[in-house]
Amino acid sequence: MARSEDVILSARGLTKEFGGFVAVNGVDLAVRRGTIHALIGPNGAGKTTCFNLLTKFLQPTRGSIHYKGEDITARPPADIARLGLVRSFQISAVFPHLTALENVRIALQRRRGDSFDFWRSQKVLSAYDAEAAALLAEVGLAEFAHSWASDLSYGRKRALEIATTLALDPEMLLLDEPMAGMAQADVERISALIKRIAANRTILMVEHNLSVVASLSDRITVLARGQVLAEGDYAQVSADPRVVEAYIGAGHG
Amino acid sequence: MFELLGIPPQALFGQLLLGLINGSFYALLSLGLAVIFGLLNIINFAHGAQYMMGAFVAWMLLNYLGVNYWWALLLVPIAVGLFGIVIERLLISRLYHLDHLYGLLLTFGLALIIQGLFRNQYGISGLPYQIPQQLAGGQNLGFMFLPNYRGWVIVASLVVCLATWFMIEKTKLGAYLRAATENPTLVGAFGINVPRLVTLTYGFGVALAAFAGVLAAPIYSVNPNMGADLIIVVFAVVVIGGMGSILGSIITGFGLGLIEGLTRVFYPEGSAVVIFVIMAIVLLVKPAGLFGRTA
Amino acid sequence: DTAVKIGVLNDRSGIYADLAGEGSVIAARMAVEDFKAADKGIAVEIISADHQNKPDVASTIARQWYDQDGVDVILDVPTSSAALAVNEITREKNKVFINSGAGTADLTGSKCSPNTVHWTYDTWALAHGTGSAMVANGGKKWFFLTADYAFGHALERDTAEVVKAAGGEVVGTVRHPFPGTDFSSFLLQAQSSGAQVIGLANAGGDTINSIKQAAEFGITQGGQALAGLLVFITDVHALGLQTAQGLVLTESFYWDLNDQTREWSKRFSEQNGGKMPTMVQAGVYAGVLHYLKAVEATAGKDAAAIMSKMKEMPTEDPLFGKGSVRQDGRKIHDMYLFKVKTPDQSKGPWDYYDLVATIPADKAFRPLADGGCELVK
Amino acid sequence: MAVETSDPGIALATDTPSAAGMSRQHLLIFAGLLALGLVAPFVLYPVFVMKVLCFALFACAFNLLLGYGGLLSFGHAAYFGSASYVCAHAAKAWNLTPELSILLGTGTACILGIVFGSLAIRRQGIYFAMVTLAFAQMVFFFSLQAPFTGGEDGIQSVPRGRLLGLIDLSADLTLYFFVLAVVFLGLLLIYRIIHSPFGQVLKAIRENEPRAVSLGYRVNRYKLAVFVMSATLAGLAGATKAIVFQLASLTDVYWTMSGEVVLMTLLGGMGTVFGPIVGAAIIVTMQNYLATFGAWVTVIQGCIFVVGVLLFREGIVGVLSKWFKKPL
Amino acid sequence: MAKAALLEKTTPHGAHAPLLAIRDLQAWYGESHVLHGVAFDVSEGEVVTLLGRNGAGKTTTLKAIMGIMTKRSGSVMFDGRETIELPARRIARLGIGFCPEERGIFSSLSVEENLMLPPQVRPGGLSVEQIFELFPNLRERLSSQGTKLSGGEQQMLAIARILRTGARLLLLDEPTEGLAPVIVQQIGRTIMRLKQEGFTIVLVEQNFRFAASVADRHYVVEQGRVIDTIPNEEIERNINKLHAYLGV
Ligand SMILES: Nc1ncnc2c1ncn2[C@@H]1O[C@H](COP(=O)(O)OP(=O)(O)OP(=O)(O)O)[C@@H](O)[C@H]1O
Ligand SMILES: Nc1ncnc2c1ncn2[C@@H]1O[C@H](COP(=O)(O)OP(=O)(O)OP(=O)(O)O)[C@@H](O)[C@H]1O
Ligand SMILES: [Mg+2]
Ligand SMILES: [Mg+2]
Repeated sequence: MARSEDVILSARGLTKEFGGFVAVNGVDLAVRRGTIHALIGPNGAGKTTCFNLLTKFLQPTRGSIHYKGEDITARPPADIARLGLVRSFQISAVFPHLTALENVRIALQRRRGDSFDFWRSQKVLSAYDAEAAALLAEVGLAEFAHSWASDLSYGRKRALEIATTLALDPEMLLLDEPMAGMAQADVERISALIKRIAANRTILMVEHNLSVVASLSDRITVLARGQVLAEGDYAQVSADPRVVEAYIGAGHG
Repeated sequence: MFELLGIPPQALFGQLLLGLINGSFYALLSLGLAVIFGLLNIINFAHGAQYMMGAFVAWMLLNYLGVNYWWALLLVPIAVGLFGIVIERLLISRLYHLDHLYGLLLTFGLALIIQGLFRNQYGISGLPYQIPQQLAGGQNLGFMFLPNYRGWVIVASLVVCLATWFMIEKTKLGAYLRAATENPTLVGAFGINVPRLVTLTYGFGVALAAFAGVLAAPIYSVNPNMGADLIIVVFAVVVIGGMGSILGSIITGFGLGLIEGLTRVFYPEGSAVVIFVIMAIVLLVKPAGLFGRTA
Repeated sequence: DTAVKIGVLNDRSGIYADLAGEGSVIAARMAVEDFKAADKGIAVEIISADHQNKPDVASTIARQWYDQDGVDVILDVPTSSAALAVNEITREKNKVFINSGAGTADLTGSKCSPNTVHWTYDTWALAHGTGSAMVANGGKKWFFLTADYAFGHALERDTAEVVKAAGGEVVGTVRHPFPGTDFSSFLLQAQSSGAQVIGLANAGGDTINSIKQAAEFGITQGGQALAGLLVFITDVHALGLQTAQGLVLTESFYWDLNDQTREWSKRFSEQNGGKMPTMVQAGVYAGVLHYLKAVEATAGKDAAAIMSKMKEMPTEDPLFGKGSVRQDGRKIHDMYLFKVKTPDQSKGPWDYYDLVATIPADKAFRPLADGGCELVK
Repeated sequence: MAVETSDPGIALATDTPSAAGMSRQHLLIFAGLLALGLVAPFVLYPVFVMKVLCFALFACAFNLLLGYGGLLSFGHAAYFGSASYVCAHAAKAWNLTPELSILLGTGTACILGIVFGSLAIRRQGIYFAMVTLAFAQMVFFFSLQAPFTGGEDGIQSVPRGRLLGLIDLSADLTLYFFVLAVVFLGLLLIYRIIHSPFGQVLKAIRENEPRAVSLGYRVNRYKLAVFVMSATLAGLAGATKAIVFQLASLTDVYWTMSGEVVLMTLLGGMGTVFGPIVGAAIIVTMQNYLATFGAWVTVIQGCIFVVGVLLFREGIVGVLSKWFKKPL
Repeated sequence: MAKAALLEKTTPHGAHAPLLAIRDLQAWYGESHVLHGVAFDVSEGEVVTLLGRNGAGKTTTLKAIMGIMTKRSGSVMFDGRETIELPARRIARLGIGFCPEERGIFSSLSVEENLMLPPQVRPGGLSVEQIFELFPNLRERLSSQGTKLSGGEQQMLAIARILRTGARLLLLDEPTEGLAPVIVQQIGRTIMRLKQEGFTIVLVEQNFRFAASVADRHYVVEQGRVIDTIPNEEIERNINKLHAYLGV
């Protein structure tokens, strides 16, 4: 079992009610440092809600969240990101009327802390261009650096979102369905990318693409109806009949 | 006699009743605005002018064609609503894909034009419009003298408000309208004639304003500016109720009428600002107004 | 030869557009014609503008007229705040200002200026005219419906003083927001106060709405009298006699006073779309006439010379008769207390008033010494 | 065939910033505006040009909030008007020099901005607009009732005074150059704010707030900052106007003033640098020169709005900037 | 000509005319030209997929068929009728249903209202009961606000609502995106059943395995053109070519 200092993010008894409807119900979760942890489960199981709770986009009804030993249950969402815990969104979230490059720069800028400098020219920001361009190249968007984010196709928006998230150089990433809507080629590239960035980071991700989950994740938590149904590595989880019934389905491998 | 804060309860009832009547106008007007904003995302600044047109057209029908109040109540909303339809087709329809602020600018311009034209034709002091004979006089309720006409205002506006609410919240038509507000392209792709729906909705909202105008003609000064100052209060009502919430704007309309009425008794100087104080408080406590849905 | 430029500055789009507006310009033009200025070697040009009842707009236009457009005299300027703004600028630029439209008695009181004449009426005169006459007719208990701003307060204060001085009593006051549309709550309070007279210390649309709703609530039928402290004939026209009947008010001019006023008003109404003149428009006519006489007499347009000539010369015109301009700039003439006719009494359009009393010139306006004008030694 | 080669050498320069950190065309336009400002009082009536200047600053301050912060305030008259009242009162009742009075007025607007802003920014969209309107109505009510504001007469005959106690501002031309300097500096400051790292963050927040939060931005601080900046600059415009016209009145705090500045900004082009200046110039000119058309003024004004919206959907400068394919 | 040869190949060997025949379809987003002459056919009762990389123009093709691209040209024959000049609502009335990739669930409508929103254009759609059988999640959340559903539930709702209308040509843009494998299988079964009942389906898919399990034919889209056609039975043989197209 994991020793407690290995655990970077943990939740105890996490619960969220929406006016009577319990979307997340007493979830205990422990993510170990340096691992890729997958959160899977049927639609409506409460995965996105969990993400929202962990990143404080929603306030939990009950339960506590600890990040690096610190209780973050009462912190505002921007603080969570500043602690190095950054998320992406299930429905793609970019800044539409900024170029791809500028999208990434926004994230770089925050890390450097000159964002309140209203008296300086924005040309100081061009210092970040090279770094931003490199990040774009990593996700295969090099040639779109100067396209408006709104003009990118859906899959490319997802890639842009990942580049932006990476720009913060977070210690831990929460990725909500990073592969959704991506073409096969990109799925592979992004998988490789995730693997690469996971080298010195912790990743918690929601994903429905089972082959990705199988190949990437060290540990998997299965949610169903807001509760933890099973936990373990892919072999353990995919062998669990309850998981097969609720999620994987008989027809799958 | 038992007194409440120095006011005899009888007088208080009277004031409450009057507040409710005023609320009827707020409700009717804010309803039209809420329909137009909620469904078309247009802040219809011309609403006040269209209300004024309602009153003026009633006057014109009476003085040029001898059409009486009752017929006016029916014909004027249709006529002014048709006018709204023309405006929508010719002008507003060109703006839907823009920020709704442009709709505000356009309708503001329209309001200026309409008011200006009426001012040039009829001057500013106003025109007389008598209370229809059937409703002249009043009832002595003991605690107050209630003019029959005011009673009628309450009834008429309640009926119209509830009918509108039912149509929009409970019928298929309403669902089309609400969906079209959010994503007109997709609703069109379901086979629904969105432009026509939108046009009719605008016409309907305008007709509601005109209806309120006819109701107002016998008791308020019929002049080209009659809607201009009301509009901002009516906006406040729509917002307090929760933008896009039909029921919200109805309830808030009546409710604010009451509160304003009470303020008139206890602190008359403050009655102009009370609505805004309430609005500030409500919005700070409830982000989307009293009955609004959070996004 | 002298060329003078007259600027008629008033409300042309707001609540005072009917009682001043284009009609004032027509009146000014008629004055120039009647004076036969051209024959006397005085070339007169009239320009006009809309101040929208805003002091800042009024002051901008006045400044520009004096600085840029060579205007020598500004007339009319309804709305007290706008009038006070023009008053200051006229003083600064040393030109002439003949106010007809505004009510504030400060123009000839604490804010009085050597460059200003206040022609037609002021709040003091209205308050005293209506107040004293009503009390004299037995209306001793008063209730005030006051527009909640300085002008309303001044009207109320002045009238209340008169009422009390004449032995009456004020049983209640309610201050309504300005502008308002619904006055029923306030009227209900007035109704239950037991007052004999309800004094309307408001103006324009507020007054019209209060009278309209008073009729609806059967206030006059209930035996209470309505006293309009600032009501113009255009307001009565807008209300219709059915609604306005019985209202008591003070004005300094009525078209149907005598042959001269009737003759002039008939000419006026032909040019003004059939609408009869208001006292404000009449005041503009008389003011222009008097100004031109002073120009003729001084053979120039030096402001100081003209002002002293206007104050020295007695005034005479078909509308206000004989009168004078006082040291503090106050034009002195008779005022009249009218009562609005019933629909049966009226013989036709614009036949609205019955003369109740004439307030003689020496009683009609605030005594020279009381105003606190520094021009008064 | 994955795209493996990353090429950081791709053309990165968007537009070529000049020495001042401005793009060349913006520098040219600013120079042109300054030249125009220097010549204008000798051609046009200086007081009128000063009015245009004050409103241009007001509209640009407003646009900073709307066009760049994405926040529609419907109560900017509160800052404009309260600054104007305080400045007028300071100059008239306390006999302060004009620059101190203006500073006091501007400071008042800043404080009001902090108070109202910190409450209002918690709301979004139309609700934000209405909260600001509500606050502005309260300021209006206060101004109507407070003893020092002179009710609906306003504070009249405010002395223009001596700048720094030395330079007499009573001559229109002297005052003019003072006002030109104030306004121009204000405009440059706004320009800089827009094109700063801070401005870039604002843009991001406007585009997608949750995403900005998830990147660790405390968005409310940015919103408050831009709100206060906008309110303060609006106050600067209002205070300057009080000195120019020697008058502070209810018009300055009434909701129609808040509406007017929205109109100026939209007509000129919201979210453009120069649009609000154009919008302000047009509307002020209209009010000035149409005043003689009497009752037709509103009809003409209305037609201009309608035609403006239909022909120049993104505002006049917005459309121009599309034509030239350059942000203006 | 290569193009003619391609068309030759894409026309199914069946005797009767195709239900949907597209020729030289071009479309623009404002100034940017996205479709450069798409051409393909779909016969009644067939399921075809459009495969291609991100940004190839698959979504745009569906939108152009549906008539919700503002600028388009070429020819789209549906059931023997030219629809290129028709507005979207008329096209929908001919019996085409569209499920967009961003789902388009209405937040101001409840789940039930969302479901019942599209008017029935033809008899023969699924009944509400059948829909609940297919997507049991929806039944439980009927009265909640549409956008309060989870991502996957929204996807189900988006598909469900056009099944009701009786449209006989369904344009589904990535219907399995973000769905749990069980549901994906269920949707696969649904598509097969719809096919049996005579529905015609054009499917845009990234999930190639899924596509292979339901479709009769695959069209490969690249840079706004259909560059190849692969019948499903030949898919194994062409797997390398396909991988090259999709850049796997
Ligand atoms: N704001 C909300 N109000 C009410 N119910 C909500 C809200 N957000 C989510 N829910 C409900 O909570 C449940 C869990 O939703 P969640 O988005 O977490 O699911 P998920 O596991 O991410 O599913 P998917 O894989 O489909 O994205 C769903 O049934 C959803 O309808
Ligand atoms: N609204 C838009 N404005 C301008 N260009 C657009 C717009 N939407 C898409 N495009 C461009 O059109 C091209 C085709 O996009 P489309 O959405 O059809 O691709 P797709 O094949 O569906 O890709 P994906 O698999 O990512 O959904 C892309 O290059 C994209 O950048
Ligand atoms: Mg989810
Ligand atoms: Mg797509």
